Amino acid sequence: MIAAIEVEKRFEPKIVGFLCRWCSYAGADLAGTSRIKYPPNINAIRVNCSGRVDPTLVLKALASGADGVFIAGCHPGDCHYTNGNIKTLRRFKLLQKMLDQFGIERERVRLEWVSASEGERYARVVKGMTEDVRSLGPLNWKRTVEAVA
Amino acid sequence: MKRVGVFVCHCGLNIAGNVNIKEVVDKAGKQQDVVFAIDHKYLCSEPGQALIKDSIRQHNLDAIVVAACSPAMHEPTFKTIAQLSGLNRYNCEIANIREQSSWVHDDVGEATAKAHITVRQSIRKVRLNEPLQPITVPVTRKVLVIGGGIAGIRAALDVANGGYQVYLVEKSGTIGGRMAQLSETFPTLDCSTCILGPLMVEVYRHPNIKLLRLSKVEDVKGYIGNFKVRVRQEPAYVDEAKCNACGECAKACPAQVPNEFDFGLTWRKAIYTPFAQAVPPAYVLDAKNCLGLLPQACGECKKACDKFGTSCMDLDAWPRIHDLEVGAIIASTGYELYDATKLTEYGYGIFPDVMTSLEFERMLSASGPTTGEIKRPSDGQTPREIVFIQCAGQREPETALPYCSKICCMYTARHAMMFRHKVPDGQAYVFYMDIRAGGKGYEEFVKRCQEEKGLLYLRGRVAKVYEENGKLIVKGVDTLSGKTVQINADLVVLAVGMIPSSESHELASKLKASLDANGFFSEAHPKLRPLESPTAGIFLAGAGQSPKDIPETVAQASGAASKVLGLLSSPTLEREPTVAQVVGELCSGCGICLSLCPYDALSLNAEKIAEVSEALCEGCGTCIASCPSGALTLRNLTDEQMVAMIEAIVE
Amino acid sequence: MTKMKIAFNWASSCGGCEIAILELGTKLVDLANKVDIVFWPAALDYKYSDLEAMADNSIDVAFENGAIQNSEDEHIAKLLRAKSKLLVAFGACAYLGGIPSLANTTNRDGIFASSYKETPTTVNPEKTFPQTKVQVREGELTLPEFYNTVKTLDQTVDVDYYVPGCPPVGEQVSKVINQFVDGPLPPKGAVLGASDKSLCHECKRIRTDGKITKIVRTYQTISDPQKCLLEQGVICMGPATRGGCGSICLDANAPCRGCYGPLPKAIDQGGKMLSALSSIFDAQSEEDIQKLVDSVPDPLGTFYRFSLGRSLLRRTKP
Amino acid sequence: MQEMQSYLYFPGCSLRTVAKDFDRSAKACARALGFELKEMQGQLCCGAVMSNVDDNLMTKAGPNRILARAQQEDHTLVTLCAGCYNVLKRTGLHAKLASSSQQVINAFNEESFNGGVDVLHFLEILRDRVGFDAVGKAVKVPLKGLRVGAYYGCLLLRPFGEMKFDDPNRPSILENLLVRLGCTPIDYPARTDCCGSYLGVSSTGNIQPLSGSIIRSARSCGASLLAVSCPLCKYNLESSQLQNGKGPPPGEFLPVVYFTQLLGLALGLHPEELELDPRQMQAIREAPTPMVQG
Repeated sequence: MIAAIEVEKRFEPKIVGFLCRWCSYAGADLAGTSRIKYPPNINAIRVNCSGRVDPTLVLKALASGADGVFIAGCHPGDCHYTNGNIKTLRRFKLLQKMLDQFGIERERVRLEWVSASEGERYARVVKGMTEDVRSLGPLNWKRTVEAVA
Repeated sequence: MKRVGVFVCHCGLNIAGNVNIKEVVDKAGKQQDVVFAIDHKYLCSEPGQALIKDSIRQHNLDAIVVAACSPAMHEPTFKTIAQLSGLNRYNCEIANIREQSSWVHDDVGEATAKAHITVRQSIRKVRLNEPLQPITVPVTRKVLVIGGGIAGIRAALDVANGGYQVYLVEKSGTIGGRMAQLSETFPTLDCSTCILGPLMVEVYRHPNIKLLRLSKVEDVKGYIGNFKVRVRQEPAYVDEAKCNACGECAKACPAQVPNEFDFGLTWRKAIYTPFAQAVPPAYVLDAKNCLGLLPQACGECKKACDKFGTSCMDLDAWPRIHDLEVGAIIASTGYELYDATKLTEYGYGIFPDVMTSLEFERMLSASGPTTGEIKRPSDGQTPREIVFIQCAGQREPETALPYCSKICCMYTARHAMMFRHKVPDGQAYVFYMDIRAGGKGYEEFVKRCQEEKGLLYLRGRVAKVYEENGKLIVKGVDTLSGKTVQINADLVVLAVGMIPSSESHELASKLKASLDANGFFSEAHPKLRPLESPTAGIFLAGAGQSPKDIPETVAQASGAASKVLGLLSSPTLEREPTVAQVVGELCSGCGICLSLCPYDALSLNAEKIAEVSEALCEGCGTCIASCPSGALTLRNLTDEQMVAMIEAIVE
Repeated sequence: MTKMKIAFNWASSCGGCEIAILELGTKLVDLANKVDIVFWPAALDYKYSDLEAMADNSIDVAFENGAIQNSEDEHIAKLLRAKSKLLVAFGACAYLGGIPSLANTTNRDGIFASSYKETPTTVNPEKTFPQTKVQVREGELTLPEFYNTVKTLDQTVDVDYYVPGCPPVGEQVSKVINQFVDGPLPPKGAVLGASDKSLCHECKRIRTDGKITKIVRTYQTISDPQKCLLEQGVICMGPATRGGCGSICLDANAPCRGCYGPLPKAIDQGGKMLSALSSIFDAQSEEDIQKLVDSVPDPLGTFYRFSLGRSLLRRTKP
Repeated sequence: MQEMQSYLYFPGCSLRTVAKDFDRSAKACARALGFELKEMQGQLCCGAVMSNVDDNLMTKAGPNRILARAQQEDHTLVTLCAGCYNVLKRTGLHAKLASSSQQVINAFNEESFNGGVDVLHFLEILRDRVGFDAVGKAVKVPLKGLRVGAYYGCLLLRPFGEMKFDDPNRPSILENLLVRLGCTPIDYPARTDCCGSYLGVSSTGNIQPLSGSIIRSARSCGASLLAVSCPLCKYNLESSQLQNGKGPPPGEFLPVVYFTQLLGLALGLHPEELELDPRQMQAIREAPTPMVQG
């Protein structure tokens, strides 16, 4: 029974994160100053606005071996650049539809709104996404392509 | 090919305590183009900065990566030291291994591994950074102050005295704000209006201050140094300049309206002046409660004004739009009280003799509904037994406000003392959780009250208040004696918490200034930049940023003002050059980017090639993401660099 | 002076690229004065044995069109590479995978199933499927092995130059061949016979920076030949596609499908087009955005019609 | 006719023993209102309020089992006893959080319970599913003029953050029901005071100041009857009125009934079916305008 509770060596997903500087990166920093713990699987790239995140870069990350991609921006209406996050949403929605066709699970590519005051939420979202991707297992796209050559 | 140096900070044990510094340094040293890597206990310290400086010289580095706290903390510090050491400041990158590594992961191995990747990322990026020069833009040397409470008044005066034009926007008919409603102030028991009044007049007379009452900020465009603000001013229907406040109009007005200044404890007319010392000293017609303007139904006020007064009224007045250009904005929007009817255990709104502290404040005031006498709203009798409940709906994350409003301990003590002075044979009880009297003379003041005769402090909370044959039964607990107590009171006063002004959310999104979890304006940094919003050019003063008392508010207002004066002291301002850029030979003029720019910084030139106006571009990068030919790029955050960082993470 | 030796070959392609060369018509005769065509199975009777017989590097320039979809394609590609000084990926299929690489949305079994079983026009009661080997009375018959994933030429062998287009347009073809004859040649890996700017640059239609309020398919509308097709809701790959084709599709009031491939600095043609298109959606709320997204039929097939083989992801997850 | 709507139901220990009347009257009312309380399989002790402690997971095993089993049958579970309601509802919420301690509990129970069953109180069924107005329409014998004091106690309402059942300080759900039955609900301050809970069993002496003051408060406000939804409250409120076992003169005794019993009367059910004892019936009949037969 105890064995059922213990967790054995797990797969650790590699997730590329794009955090907008004004809300989500600040939120992540707040999680830090508040010492809220979360899994280390997401490494963040700081961008001024989630609107900088070109879907091509998401594809690039997946193709180069990421198990997931995490994009976070300000809540709609709070964007530092008026509505950059809405443009992100437009691109993301269409990308999602196309990734479905590629057979890449939706849990692997996520867009979340995290404000500068939501350190706790940031930690929760990261935890959730890490667990989701973990349970999906590795994506390892290069091998996927070669496997069916 | 660059010579990159990597500097890893211990930050005492903040980083070193949970990250294996040696490992991070060693691995960084093995990265391509890295010629030097070293660690230090405190890189931000003088010796730490000296280390960076010397190493740059010794190893003639032409780019550095500083692995330390979040760039939000010390990026400017380290960029400056890089510059002082002869590097271009944009050849310095920060790797955040504290807030996003050592502080958030339990396992040293995990935190170290992540820190290494973060450093690797920054190395890959800095290798591709290009040297940049800041962009210089002119500064509009005018200031907008939003909110005419004590914070706005102090800030406006300080900036105006500094010699710059100030627009002071106030939503109501007069400046003065909450402080004007107060009777006395702690701990000196100064008469509030006596110390506020003169300041209000000074604002009114100041040549550098343009006061816009009945006004609201409608739209904010632009950026630090160059904001374009649209303000909508509702008509007062009274010419401020001409009105001599004779009051004939109000005498003639047939419409009775509950007076919000006294929280409905008194009546006013539809045309009124909020209080005697109101500034501007002119009447206001409140169109909502007027019997009718369009079409004119009554017009008695105007008749009276033309007959006895200065004929200063124009009932056909229209709202005015002011388009202002300012270089800086000070948000001093103040506070409101938490809705006490939500605190059902106290029965506010059900029992007339349960009131909020601000209502009690008005009752204490000589200009208030009872001209300073303390009377029960229900029957006008003088209360003998009075109960003050501190922390009403505060420090209660589950049901009401999670935070402490900071000032209630003090004003409650003052209220209790004033009650004892006005009702010598009365008995006052104060329920408190603990006394927070940090401040000059505060503790002494509270002690004085606690030692007053007929004034009993009870440490504990009140469970419920209910009415039983004419008395308010207050059931609570005294945690010192460990007994439940019941007091049959005549009057109950709730120290309800402060919440940010109801407009602040709307205003914040116009200013693009972020709010904290409780709706107060966030500061750029709680310790290092408490007077500014994270959004450049927006400054903060008063209770709109967090609950605070008058001295603190005034201090913050003057502080914000001096920040603004510093900003305006030079006619130009340097902006980050990390903006969008077009590679002409790649652009096909497809025009996809044009409609995306929130700042209209993009246009097509004669050759059908896109152009970026660097003065307008804020560097958000949304145009870059949309450019199908890769002709648009963001300085020092190019696609090439993004890809390099992505690969640094996944490899 | 000895004439330059050139070769043409086709792998998995429709043959359109061969027609593009034949379209040179009389120019071919002038060409014959400058070059010797030493191998061209589609036009003249050459056998693979002829190619095998040639000495290594004996061909000056070989033009290979078509994608690599089976063992025969691969074998000949390698052979041609060995025999030629310069190998040119000619046309969208060799360069980008082209239409054949849309097969990467499925695999061999999927393709066999639809071609030899499912399509309504198929009559195959014996359920016969292609075999690499089969014994008959006369002996053993073989077929090339059919691959699961279509590759571009340069994913198979080293390629020196690329010529985009499905097919490459006539005057570009002669220009390119002349470039090889007369020089000078750009550095290895260059794309020849195309512009470095997108089709929009040579497009004569008028674009106000209008946004996309709806998506329509070509059969659902008669579009205004003066106006930008995107603004009319027709998905035109022009912004994300090299020019140089002379915008012949647009002149026929048909949208660009993207056959000239990605722009020099674009990481991925499909991704770039997806971003450009969605960026100018005229929608603010999540609901409105979703509506527009739903109205985009088959994003993968639309944005990667010609370039899936060379895209970042290259194929779908099986 | 179409099959009768039925709700999965957990009575709990008291309703099997000291509070049979609560159980029976509720089932009768349900039938009269056109639905059925269907008892769940494999009932256990809910662990009473002991299960709400967070420092001893073992106490949570029981309620988790109950909900895990209920989950097999339906996605809502109805309770009557305020205690069971409090425990089970909070157990469900705890499970939804999927915390590490929940994993331990599940592992111990060898179940995988994730809070997939909503715990509802009978009152919530009446208010949100049947609708109080519909109940009002079904009333055959309005209890005209019957001055009833609704007594809530604590378990229905607190902790508010989790129960979200009604305003913890000024609840109204019982009053809203009583009005529909024709009663005159009495507002009295002690409606939500503590009855003394288990002290009623362990140290009866402490019950007087607690339950006693509730009775006094209700009577002083003119209640001729108390309506409750918790067997323990009922026990305390009644025993506090008995001096050393013997009852006081009938006049002074303030009878305590379950709200379901009043509901039953109003719906025209027979007092015996509702297990109302003579003293309670007397109090009801002696109300200003008695209109109840039997």
